[in-house]
Amino acid sequence: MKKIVLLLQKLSPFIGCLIFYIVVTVLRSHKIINGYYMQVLMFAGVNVMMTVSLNLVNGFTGQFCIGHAGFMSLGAYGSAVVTTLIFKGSHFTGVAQLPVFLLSLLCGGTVAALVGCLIGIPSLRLKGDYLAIVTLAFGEIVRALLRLIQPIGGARGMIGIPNYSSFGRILFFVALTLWLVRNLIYSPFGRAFIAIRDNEIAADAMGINTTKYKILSFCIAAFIAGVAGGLYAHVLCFIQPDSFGFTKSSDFLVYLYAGGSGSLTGSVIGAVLLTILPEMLRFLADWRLVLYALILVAVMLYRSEGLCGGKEVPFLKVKRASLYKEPIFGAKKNAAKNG
Amino acid sequence: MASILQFLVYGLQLGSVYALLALGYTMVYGIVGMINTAHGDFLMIGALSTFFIAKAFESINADGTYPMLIVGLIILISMMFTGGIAVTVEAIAYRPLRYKPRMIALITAVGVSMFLENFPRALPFIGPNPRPFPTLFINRTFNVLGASITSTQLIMIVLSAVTMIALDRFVAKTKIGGQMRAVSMDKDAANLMGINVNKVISITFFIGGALAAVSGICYASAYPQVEVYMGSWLGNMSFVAAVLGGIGDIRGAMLGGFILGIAQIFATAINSTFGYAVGFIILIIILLVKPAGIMGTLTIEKV
Amino acid sequence: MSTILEVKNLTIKFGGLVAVDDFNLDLEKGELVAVIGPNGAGKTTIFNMLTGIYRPTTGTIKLEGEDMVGLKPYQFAQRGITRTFQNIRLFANASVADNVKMAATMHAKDSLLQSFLRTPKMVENERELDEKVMDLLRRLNMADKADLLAKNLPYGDQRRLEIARALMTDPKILLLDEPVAGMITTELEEMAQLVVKIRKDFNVSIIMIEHHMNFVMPIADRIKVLDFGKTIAEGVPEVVQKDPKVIEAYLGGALNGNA
Amino acid sequence: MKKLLAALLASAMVLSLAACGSSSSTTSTTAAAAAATEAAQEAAPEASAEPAETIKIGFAFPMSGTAAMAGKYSTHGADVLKEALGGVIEVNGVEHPVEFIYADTEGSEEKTTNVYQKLIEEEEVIAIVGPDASKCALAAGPIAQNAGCPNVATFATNTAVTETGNYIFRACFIDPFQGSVAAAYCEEQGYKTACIMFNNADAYAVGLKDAFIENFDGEVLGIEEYSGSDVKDYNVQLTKLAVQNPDMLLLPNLNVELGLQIQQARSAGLTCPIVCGDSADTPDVANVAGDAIDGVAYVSAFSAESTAPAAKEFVDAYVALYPDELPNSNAELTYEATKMVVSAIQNAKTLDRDGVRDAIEAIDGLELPSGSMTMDATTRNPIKGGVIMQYDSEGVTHFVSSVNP
Repeated sequence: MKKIVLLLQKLSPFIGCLIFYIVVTVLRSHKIINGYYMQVLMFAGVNVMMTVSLNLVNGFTGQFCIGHAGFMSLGAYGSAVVTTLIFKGSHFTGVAQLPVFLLSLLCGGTVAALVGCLIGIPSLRLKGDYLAIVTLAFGEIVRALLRLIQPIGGARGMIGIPNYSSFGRILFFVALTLWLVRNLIYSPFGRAFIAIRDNEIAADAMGINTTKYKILSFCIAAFIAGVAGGLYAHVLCFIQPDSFGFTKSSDFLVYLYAGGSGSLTGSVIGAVLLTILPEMLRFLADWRLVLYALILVAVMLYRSEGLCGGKEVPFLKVKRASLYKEPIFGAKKNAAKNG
Repeated sequence: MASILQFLVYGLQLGSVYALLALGYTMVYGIVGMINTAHGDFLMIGALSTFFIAKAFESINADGTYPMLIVGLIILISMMFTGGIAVTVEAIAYRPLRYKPRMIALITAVGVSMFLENFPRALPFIGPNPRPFPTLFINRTFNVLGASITSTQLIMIVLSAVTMIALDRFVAKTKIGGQMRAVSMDKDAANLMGINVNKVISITFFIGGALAAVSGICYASAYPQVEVYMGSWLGNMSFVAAVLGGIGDIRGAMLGGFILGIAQIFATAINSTFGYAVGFIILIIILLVKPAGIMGTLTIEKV
Repeated sequence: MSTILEVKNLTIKFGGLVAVDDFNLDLEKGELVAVIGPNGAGKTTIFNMLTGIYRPTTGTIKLEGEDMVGLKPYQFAQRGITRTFQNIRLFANASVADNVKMAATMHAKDSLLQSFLRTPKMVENERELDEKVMDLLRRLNMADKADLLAKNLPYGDQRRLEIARALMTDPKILLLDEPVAGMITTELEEMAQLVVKIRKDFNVSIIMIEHHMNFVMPIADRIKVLDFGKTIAEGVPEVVQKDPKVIEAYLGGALNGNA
Repeated sequence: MKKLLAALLASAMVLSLAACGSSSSTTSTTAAAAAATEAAQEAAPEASAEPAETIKIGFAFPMSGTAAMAGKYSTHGADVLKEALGGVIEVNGVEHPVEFIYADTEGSEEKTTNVYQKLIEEEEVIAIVGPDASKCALAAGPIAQNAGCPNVATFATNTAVTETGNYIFRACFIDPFQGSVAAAYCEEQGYKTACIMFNNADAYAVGLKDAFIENFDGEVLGIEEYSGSDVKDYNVQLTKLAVQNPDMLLLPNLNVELGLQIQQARSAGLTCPIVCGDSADTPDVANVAGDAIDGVAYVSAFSAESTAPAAKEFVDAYVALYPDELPNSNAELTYEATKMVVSAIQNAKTLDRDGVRDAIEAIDGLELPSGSMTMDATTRNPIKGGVIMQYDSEGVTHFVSSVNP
């Protein structure tokens, strides 16, 4: 019994997303929710991934990245190139589709991660606002260069991207992201990130190679953002460089801090609620964004630690290992092997 | 040679807009410690209010130009108005967050910025249309060594330099300037010393807003078009300029603004295709060489 | 006994100011040396050089024969010199247990992939680490506070947590920067016992900065006295205490007061 | 605290689901449409025993964001027709109430896809008019295509827009046509050399520029670029072009940028004629450019001084509704697109999306402000001639010539 509870706890992001998926699918099959809500939920899913990855850099490692959409654009283009240009003309159906899609997401993520490492390097020398400006400049440079590359459409954008991202697939990647990032946060790597955030000098003095971990944090965040960008490209079926400007980056900052930085729950709540909110305000026509802005300011004034106040829901937490009364799955076996 | 000089004039023109806006940005940052992303929108409010105030004075407008006195009055009213908006914004949206992490204030500022842009846009009598900005300054063109420079450009460049010096002296010499420096160092200690911190910060925002109005008027005189979204990107660029110069440093903001403006113009002049990207590459290089900005000194945390 | 740390002619200049002038120290294995001196004498600066935060202008630092000058702070820690901070530098938003665990980062065996997947092996490592941490906290009488946030601890406990965290790196040499600063008399006694215990149990050499003569005298093997960056006296506590130069420069001033 | 959080999370879920549930009355869209058709057909002979089915037309425009001006004019253009219809469309003698549903795209592709889903799935519109930008049309087009909802884009000039599928039409020129009109006009005027300054971040500008270069027989002396409409300093580019001393300057850019560009071009010493795309057909451009607007020519489909009844009717109705402004190209194209949809609804064999689609494709000789329009059934682009218009010193436009390359 206890083992089952532990297993559930271990895989909670997947279980949560699975339940959500089943609920949505049932509602959808009964026509209670329509394609419009599916579309919004898909963007919400992409935004959750973006916000969680930004959280890794800004919330957990204490760096200050304001050009996150740049990584997203690299991922979007990277994966779209694979599905649209390399496997051109053969829009895969059925079984062949998934591997191609996964490959493309991997490519998108890798491109973004490589550049993410590159951007991590200035973070060795620059702190706070100065680093922020470099990430902003980076986002603009990426955008400017994408406009000039003709094979991927230049300013006119890339058309004919196959519609490979489905709600289920996006939800799976959201679950995967939450699971991986949660695991990472409760590992030596995550602790190193948090140590750097809380006190860089002390972290350094305790033997943590701050340089290495900061770059790593940028790299992982960029990879996730790249995958999210790939999913985004395959929802929208059309991408163009100007979609990934500073406005987009600042959207993710808003989701992150309105939800509560340093908390995965906050990222999920912030991204989902604030993606849905402008859609819910559509009845206001011209005054929609005015009210959205007022709500945002009000949220920050009345819950300035973010909607979930930097806390974590229990199922996104990992308890201290020794609090478990008995060894976790397979641990005994392993321990025996080591012995 | 003449064209290089001409480009320099353009660079100074663009740079002076950045510089004027960055001055207010950096002052607010230096004293309150927050990144006020809505600062660019104060510029828009300054320009837009000037448009409407000038319209109200239209009857005095003889043969397309306003008398000097009226121009002064228009600018003054616009500065007061924008300053007032800035003070109101601070009192409502920023003051309750003063002791919270600065990222919180930043996000609030994003919301404020969105409000300041969308509210006038939704108002039927303002709306999204671009409007021609009235001619406030006499426009004459001078020829200097083959390069032409207009009186508007001269006014802008001189104005930004004068404002920078005035602001620098103001903060360094006056009583209220001294209080500002005290507040910037330690709000609590300043409070204990009998300084009314709220008042000092209000004044800071008022000056910041008024400066934004001046830069808005300059910008709109040089590029005579006003619309509700004109400030958002300029605000970002002036933040970049302020950081480039060393954020919190008044002289640095000025220098950062001019360097950014000139760099962008020359990058465009050399190759307009890559100009935009090159401007940012120059920025990154400068920051890697001077990690605390041009005028900023790297503060080493005491261990 | 063998020399573990060899510091020779350590000098650092900030601009024209010589903050530390020709500091020498041969630290024996298991020895406890105290560095005392009035404020501004350059004591913390020495620690900063011994942990790589500052690079000395001239001089050498040799840990078991290896030259350490030019290494980064984390490399000092990885090679076995760790410190506590005078102005407490805990990871404030992490729990007590996590604070200690963070110091074990460099010993972590898990790869990135293992951490991402939280493999059974990784979980087992975590459990071992957790037990090690709890054991350490128990020895420092902090086990019951393991899940509190560091920033919510009382002052004395924060100091002890700093020591616990430093010990978690498995140091050969522990540098204690004013471990009893701001503590009341009853706590002094406790801390003195703790330092003695640590030295014995963890088999470390200790260099300690402290103003508090009452605290230093009974437990230090040797004392070095600094004034204006220069070493003015050195020796066993009893000798140093009677040195006229020391009394003039230091004891005469600071000891009259609280220190 | 944990309970509070759980409650918060739960309420968030409920909130989002409740929002989703608000449309619980909807049934399958095609089924509904089919049912509606049957109902309409049966009801027709008995002459409205029940109130006729409401027809909804969806509109997707940027009402906020930097393109908000286009959205404003577009809604005004649609309003003119709405006013003219008086709330009803007569189909086969039955008066159906008609509803225009405006939705804000913010000028973003992502939001446009949301808007399309909302209009198609939730509002169950019979057709969508808009959006005004190619990028939005390209992203949202597949949604309309897959749902089988006819879509008439207003200002989406990129050739690829209607290639999405047989449900996607447009009311405007395509880039290549406009480019060739501009090129033909320039040759007609005897311009031998040209310079171009364009926005390399904008698809419309890039498209027009490419089409012009392809069709222009003279020599292009210099091309200068800028990125985005954020910074409005074009002095450097224009100064460099002025040195080339060309016969003409092409500015294929967005209307929010053109006013300043024309002004700066004149003060940078470019005295040559200036030619623009149809985006220049906006009173605000003349307004901002001031005296510099004199002589600026642009490609258009529509002339406000046209004496054709359809054109006069439109302009009069527009000015009557919005006394403070004149219609621009956004307003005019939206009016035309809406008119196409409305006429298709009236002529549709069956009153459903497919019927409307077929009727749009079959449009032949529809009288629109820009003249008689026929839909090219293969490309789903309108077949209409281009005209060249010119501003005079007062900022009033005049017809120059009709060009059909």
